[in-house]
Amino acid sequence: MSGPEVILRVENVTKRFGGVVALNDVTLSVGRGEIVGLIGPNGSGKTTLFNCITGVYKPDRGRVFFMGRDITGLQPHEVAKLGIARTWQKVRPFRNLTVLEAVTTGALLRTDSVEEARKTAVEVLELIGLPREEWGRLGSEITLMEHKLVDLARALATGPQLLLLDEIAAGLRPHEQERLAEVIKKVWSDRGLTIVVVEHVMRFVMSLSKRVVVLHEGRVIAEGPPEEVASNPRVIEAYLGIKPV
Amino acid sequence: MTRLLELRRVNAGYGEFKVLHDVSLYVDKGEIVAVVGPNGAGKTTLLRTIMGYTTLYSGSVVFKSVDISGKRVHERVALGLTMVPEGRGIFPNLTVEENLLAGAYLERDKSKVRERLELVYSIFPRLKERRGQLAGSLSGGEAQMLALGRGLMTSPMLLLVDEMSLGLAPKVVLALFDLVVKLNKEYGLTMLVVEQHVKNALEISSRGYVLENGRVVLEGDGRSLLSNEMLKKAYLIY
Amino acid sequence: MLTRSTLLSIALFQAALLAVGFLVSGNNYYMLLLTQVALFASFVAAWNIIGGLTGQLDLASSAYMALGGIVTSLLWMRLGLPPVVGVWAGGAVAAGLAVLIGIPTFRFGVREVWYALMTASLVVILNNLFRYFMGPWDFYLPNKWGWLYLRPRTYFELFIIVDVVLLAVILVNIYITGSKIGYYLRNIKEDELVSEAIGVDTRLYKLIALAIYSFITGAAGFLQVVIYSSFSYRLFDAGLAISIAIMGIIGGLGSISGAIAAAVVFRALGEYLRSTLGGVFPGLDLLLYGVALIVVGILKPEGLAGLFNQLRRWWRK
Amino acid sequence: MSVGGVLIAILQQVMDGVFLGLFYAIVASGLALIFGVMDIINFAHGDLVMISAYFVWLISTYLNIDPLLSMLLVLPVLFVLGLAIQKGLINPVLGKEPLIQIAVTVGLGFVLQNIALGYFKAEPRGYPNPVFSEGLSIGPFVIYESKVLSAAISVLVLFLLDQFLSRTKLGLAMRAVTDDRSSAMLMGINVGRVYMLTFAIGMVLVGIASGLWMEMGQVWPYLGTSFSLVSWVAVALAGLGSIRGLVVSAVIIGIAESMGSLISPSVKMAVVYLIFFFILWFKPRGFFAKR
Amino acid sequence: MYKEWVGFMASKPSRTPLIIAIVVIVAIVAAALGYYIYTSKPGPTPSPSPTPTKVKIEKVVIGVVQPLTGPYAIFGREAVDAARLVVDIINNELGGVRSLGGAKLDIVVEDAGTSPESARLAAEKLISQYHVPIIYGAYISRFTMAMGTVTEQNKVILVTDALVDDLANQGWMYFFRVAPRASAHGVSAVDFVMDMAKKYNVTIRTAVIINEDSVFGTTVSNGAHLQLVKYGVEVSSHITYPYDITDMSPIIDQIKRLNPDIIIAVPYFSDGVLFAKTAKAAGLNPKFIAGAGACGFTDPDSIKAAGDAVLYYTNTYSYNPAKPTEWNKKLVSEFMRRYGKMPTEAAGEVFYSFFTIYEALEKAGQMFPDDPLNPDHLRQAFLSLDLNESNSIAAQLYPTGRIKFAPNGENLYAGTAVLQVQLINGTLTPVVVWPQPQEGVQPVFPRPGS
Ligand SMILES: Nc1ncnc2c1ncn2[C@@H]1O[C@H](COP(=O)(O)OP(=O)(O)OP(=O)(O)O)[C@@H](O)[C@H]1O
Ligand SMILES: Nc1ncnc2c1ncn2[C@@H]1O[C@H](COP(=O)(O)OP(=O)(O)OP(=O)(O)O)[C@@H](O)[C@H]1O
Ligand SMILES: CC(C)C[C@H](N)C(=O)O
Ligand SMILES: [Mg+2]
Ligand SMILES: [Mg+2]
Repeated sequence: MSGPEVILRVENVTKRFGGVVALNDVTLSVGRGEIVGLIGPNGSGKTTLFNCITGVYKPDRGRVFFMGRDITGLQPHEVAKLGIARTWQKVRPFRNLTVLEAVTTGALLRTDSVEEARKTAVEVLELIGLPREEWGRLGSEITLMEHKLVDLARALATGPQLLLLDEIAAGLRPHEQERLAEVIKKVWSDRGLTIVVVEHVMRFVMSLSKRVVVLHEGRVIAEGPPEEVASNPRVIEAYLGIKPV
Repeated sequence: MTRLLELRRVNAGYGEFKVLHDVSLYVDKGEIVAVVGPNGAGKTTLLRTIMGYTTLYSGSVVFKSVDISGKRVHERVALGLTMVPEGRGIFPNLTVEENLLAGAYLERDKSKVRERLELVYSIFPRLKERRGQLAGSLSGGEAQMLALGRGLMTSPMLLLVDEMSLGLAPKVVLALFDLVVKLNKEYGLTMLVVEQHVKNALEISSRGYVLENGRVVLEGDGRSLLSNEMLKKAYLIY
Repeated sequence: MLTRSTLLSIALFQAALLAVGFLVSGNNYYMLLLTQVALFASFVAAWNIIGGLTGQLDLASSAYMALGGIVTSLLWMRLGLPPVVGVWAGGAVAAGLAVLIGIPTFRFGVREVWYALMTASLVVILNNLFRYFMGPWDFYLPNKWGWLYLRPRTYFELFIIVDVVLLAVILVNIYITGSKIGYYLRNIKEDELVSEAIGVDTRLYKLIALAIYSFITGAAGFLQVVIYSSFSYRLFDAGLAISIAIMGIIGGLGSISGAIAAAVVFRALGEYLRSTLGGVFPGLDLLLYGVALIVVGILKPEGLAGLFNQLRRWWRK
Repeated sequence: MSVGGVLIAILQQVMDGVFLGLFYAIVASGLALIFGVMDIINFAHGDLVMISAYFVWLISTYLNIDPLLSMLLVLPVLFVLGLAIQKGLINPVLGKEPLIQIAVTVGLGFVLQNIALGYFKAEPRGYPNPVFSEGLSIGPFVIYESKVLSAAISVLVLFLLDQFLSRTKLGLAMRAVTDDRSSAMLMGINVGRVYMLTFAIGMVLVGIASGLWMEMGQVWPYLGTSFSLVSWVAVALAGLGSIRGLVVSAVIIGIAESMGSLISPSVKMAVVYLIFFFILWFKPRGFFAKR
Repeated sequence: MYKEWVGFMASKPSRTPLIIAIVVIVAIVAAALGYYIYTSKPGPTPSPSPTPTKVKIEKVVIGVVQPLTGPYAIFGREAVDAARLVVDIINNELGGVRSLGGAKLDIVVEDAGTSPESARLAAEKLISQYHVPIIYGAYISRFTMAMGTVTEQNKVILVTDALVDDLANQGWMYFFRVAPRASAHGVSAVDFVMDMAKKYNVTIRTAVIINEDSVFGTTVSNGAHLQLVKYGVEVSSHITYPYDITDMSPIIDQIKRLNPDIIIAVPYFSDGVLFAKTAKAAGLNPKFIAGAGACGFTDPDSIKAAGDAVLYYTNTYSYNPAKPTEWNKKLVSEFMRRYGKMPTEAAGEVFYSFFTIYEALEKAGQMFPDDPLNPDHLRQAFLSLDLNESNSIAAQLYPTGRIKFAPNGENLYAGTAVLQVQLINGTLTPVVVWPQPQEGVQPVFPRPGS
């Protein structure tokens, strides 16, 4: 790939679960500073791809490179330390930590001082716009959707280079999504992040990303600028149903 | 039309933490009713209150003219009420098919169970492909389909769905709305849905409620809500 | 200011403990009991690090205690190393074993009940192995007394030693809780996968918690030997390990004050029941103890810490 | 000893181990069911076996009938007792921290042990002449009637249990409840009733195990401690809720224990638990774990 | 609390060490102060009931520490029952300790619990709270060992019913044991078997020893092992196992393959029954099976549980319930009347130990009328005893009929009886067969059909 420096490269990655081939020889690259949309029908392998990149799963075949370094098979915490952060599609709620504590823990990746980490956490929470009165709440008292925002904050607090967002906007009202998109753009430009967004809400994906990759049954079936992909007949057939508004 | 469900000045919440304030609403037989509102407004709490999961401080929940406020969850289900929960609540260690069969737990007639199973499989062919897989390993969208399918297996008179189209591919969402209309028309299924696709939801609903901070701030029939300027602005209905 | 209040409560606790110590210093029975209670509380407080903070159901407390105690004693008896030095080695051996077992255990992701059962089995394994190699005999500590051997002549002095240990364990607990380790441990308790994804080396941190806990337990183990004046393979006692863990939970997971309160209350209650009822209605004491466990477990599952919080809230009102 | 002698020794020990293992399987089955369905960490399991064994003994000596017969009379009692324990003690701690459950069940264990101690005294009690008390010598081998019997009953009961769980609606409901309690309610499953039934059925399994035990041994207030940990290990090795796995893992334990006896019966449990360690390291969730 | 600490750590890190230091210093100062106060006041030597001269002693309180809970409770509870009986007899029929002006005996019972720790606490409590001059207990050797350090330090007489040899080798001054020590049990069992073999002309070449693996079981079996070696019998295997074993078949099968002439077994209780039942099922039938200190073979309750599986098994006994002396008959029948069962060893040991204490008190009253309960006086009284069946009740109750203490507190004339389970009038009954068979009884040797 020409153009900007490649920060993430997935090469011929295959992942099987029993008989199910979740990823089938997937190859793709992400340039530094990009926001890439990753879309595809349910079960097409998007989350699995994230899991393979972040070390939750080890690919059966293929390699993953991050900033030129082969990270295939590294432990998730090693991957995180290198600078890849993620959010979770299936919300993994915490119960006995407060919002602030949870985010602070994320920030402790880059510092040993709790105090410093807390400052970072406060910054990130303010940036995301989670109201202050929520910060002291325990995980068991906030809604499932709010967890997603905390998840995002926590990921950001780890000070990543690459951020993988798995359906972060699902379940939010349209105007909340709009606001979230603004936040993400702001973080992206402020910190020079690279972001991969998985989302079924087309407006959200389209408004964020300059480039969209489409997965279908574990393969990349289309790639390109949003409008182009959206009018690709294969994508419409497999995924969109009709052209999005 | 007969009144199927009615909430009268309901105050409810979790332990000491009150979430719903004086909420009244009703659902008539054959209706599709939508509930919309921002995050944390209490939509989930509302549905959970109808099912009997929360603490009810005052007010009453009436289903088929029976006050069910004191009834336990499974008793409410036996009366013909069920919910597709937020976060899906599928049984991760059961196979897809076992999940669906669990949905038909109260049905004694085996042939009816088969029939419904076929119906669900025809709606979500993906589930049929995955019928032997443990539900815990499904993708997000597949799990959502399973949760909906399982709700249908219960064959309720009134189905409550929380975040119905959450995580589903656009194509599936479109199909789903068609399906809901179809189920409503052909099988007379009454539904109360919490939905983030406000526009689509209101379009297919006969009526809608807007919930904010645990209170009903707006209610009306689908069309009129859709054209409500305030709502348009707040919820970005395009 | 809150911090100062916590410090104040530690100081108060210390003062109260010492005061009780003086009051009963004339009565060997109470003195010995007080010492046993304080030592037990130290074990519970050490357990809090792995169980309360990290959420690992560790049931091997007595294994580390026994190992440390026996190693210290043997170093003394065989090599003449005075226990003041020996306890560090005892702690180190206990921690070494814990880590040795912890590495594969955490590496392969053994968790929850499985971890609990493995640790419970560890006690039995060590019990059997020591039984095999040292026979059923009790080995008596040499007839030497003095601070050098952590074996003073009076119960009061022994109590002071135990009290210092208890204070140290409390401070370690508090230090960890407020530090990065504490944050990580609590996060691990919530969700290991998420912790990994935000860069927590979960295995490493679990090992750290395990090492600290087993080191303290192992080092303090010698004091248990001192109280018995002898050691044998029976020090590896699965029942004791379970009751230490139970005290941790009854106290309210992660709450150090609760853990200590539980240890004190239940240990003293147990002894009270044994000594008042044991001779009259045999078994009634343990029966009541069982009932107490059930009642606390059912009615106050957040433990004594929950009760404390409630009281505090009520006080503030 | 000659090579043949060694071979015979090993064969005999393996055989003993298999029988022992199958007996352990039935002892652990109640625990497996209760843990599998309700996710309750029950540390009083052995003590429940103990209490039940006392019931068997009482009836056996009172009516002077074989323990296996009195076991049948005891089962309904245990069923009811199971309902009561579930309602009173287990229900309040469902879904709580595992250690809370441990605390409560250890408490229950203490209570049971000391009730037994107070009521039956500490002397071991046994039925002197059970019907199946003979042994069969085949060549150099010995086969014990009571063990063959307990193995056969164990296999049969476990087979039925497995079928019950995988084939029947109630079995499905039980598994659903394990997975997600609040969703199960949405299927119209009366979760409370399923739990009570589960515990009661678990107690019936306990009753069967205790009947088989009384055919071979005696009961005393602390009998439970001999069974608790080993039952747990069997269940853990098997992996959650897998009855077939339970049989396999219990047999492994039985063989390990029997072979360990050759080294020294005093350390046989160390052999068992060491094997448990190694297996868990490589199969952290047990042999047949689904999760 | 957690948050408080975060705040503390985060906002004022520099002060942490300071404050901790202050707390530590306060604690240390307080401790030092306390220690000073503590040591500067008169030493807290808890004197055993100071008995000023000429003051009449109303009663003598004897502390009894026995395991009343836990796996050994069976023995402890019987011992306590027996102690109550003996004390009543001494007080009511003998009129108390005559040389002390008819002072009554009283007992305070403490549960030894389930660990040495609690046994030790129990002893401390008896001494601190009740100032007892004498403690009896605690059946389990390790518990007794823990108690011994306490009684020794406080100069309280410890009369024990724990049998392990080591107890007498601690150099304790105030320690006495009437009962036969553990290794004597093992020796007796072997002596008995070899005695019989000679009498009935049976050759014995090989033996297997099997014992539960406690200190007691091991000591007994070691005694037997050495004695077998002395007789030139080959010990083909010496197997140990935990007392709470639930499956004997691997062991029995092993023994069967070894096919020894005799088995010397030192089981605990239920394992003894399990052994007998399994051996029977396996058709294990050596020439003889002799128990040593094996409660599980001959106790009435185990016979009830084992049925005819234990027929012809023998056991060495610290006590001879069939001893045909007047006082023994009386105690056995009184015990049966009160508690509805035969006294076993635990009770028997109490019988003769308590009467020995009684004799010692009488002696102390005669020797030191001014201060009879002084520990050193008591000790001398114990050491001066020389009891036989004609001059004492205690000796009438003791298997060998003689009691005299060596300086280490061990009874010089310790010995056991051997009981055998025989079928008498259709019921399985333990009868004494050795050293002298009881009236109308003959030992059965070797096992019929072997
Ligand atoms: N652990 C697993 N075991 C078995 N099959 C799995 C596992 N994880 C994922 N799968 C299967 O792999 C396929 C890809 O799943 P994945 O979660 O990556 O999909 P996705 O693209 O994220 O879908 P969605 O948009 O619905 O979240 C699915 O069909 C799923 O059922
Ligand atoms: N278990 C609980 N305990 C205490 N408070 C809770 C609990 N669950 C939810 N809440 C609180 O109740 C309020 C309403 O939550 P609810 O889940 O009903 O909102 P919602 O409208 O469904 O939001 P979302 O769109 O995020 O799902 C929130 O403020 C939340 O913090
Ligand atoms: C259990 C008994 C056999 C114990 C024995 N009396 C001992 O001295 O330890
Ligand atoms: Mg996904
Ligand atoms: Mg919601």
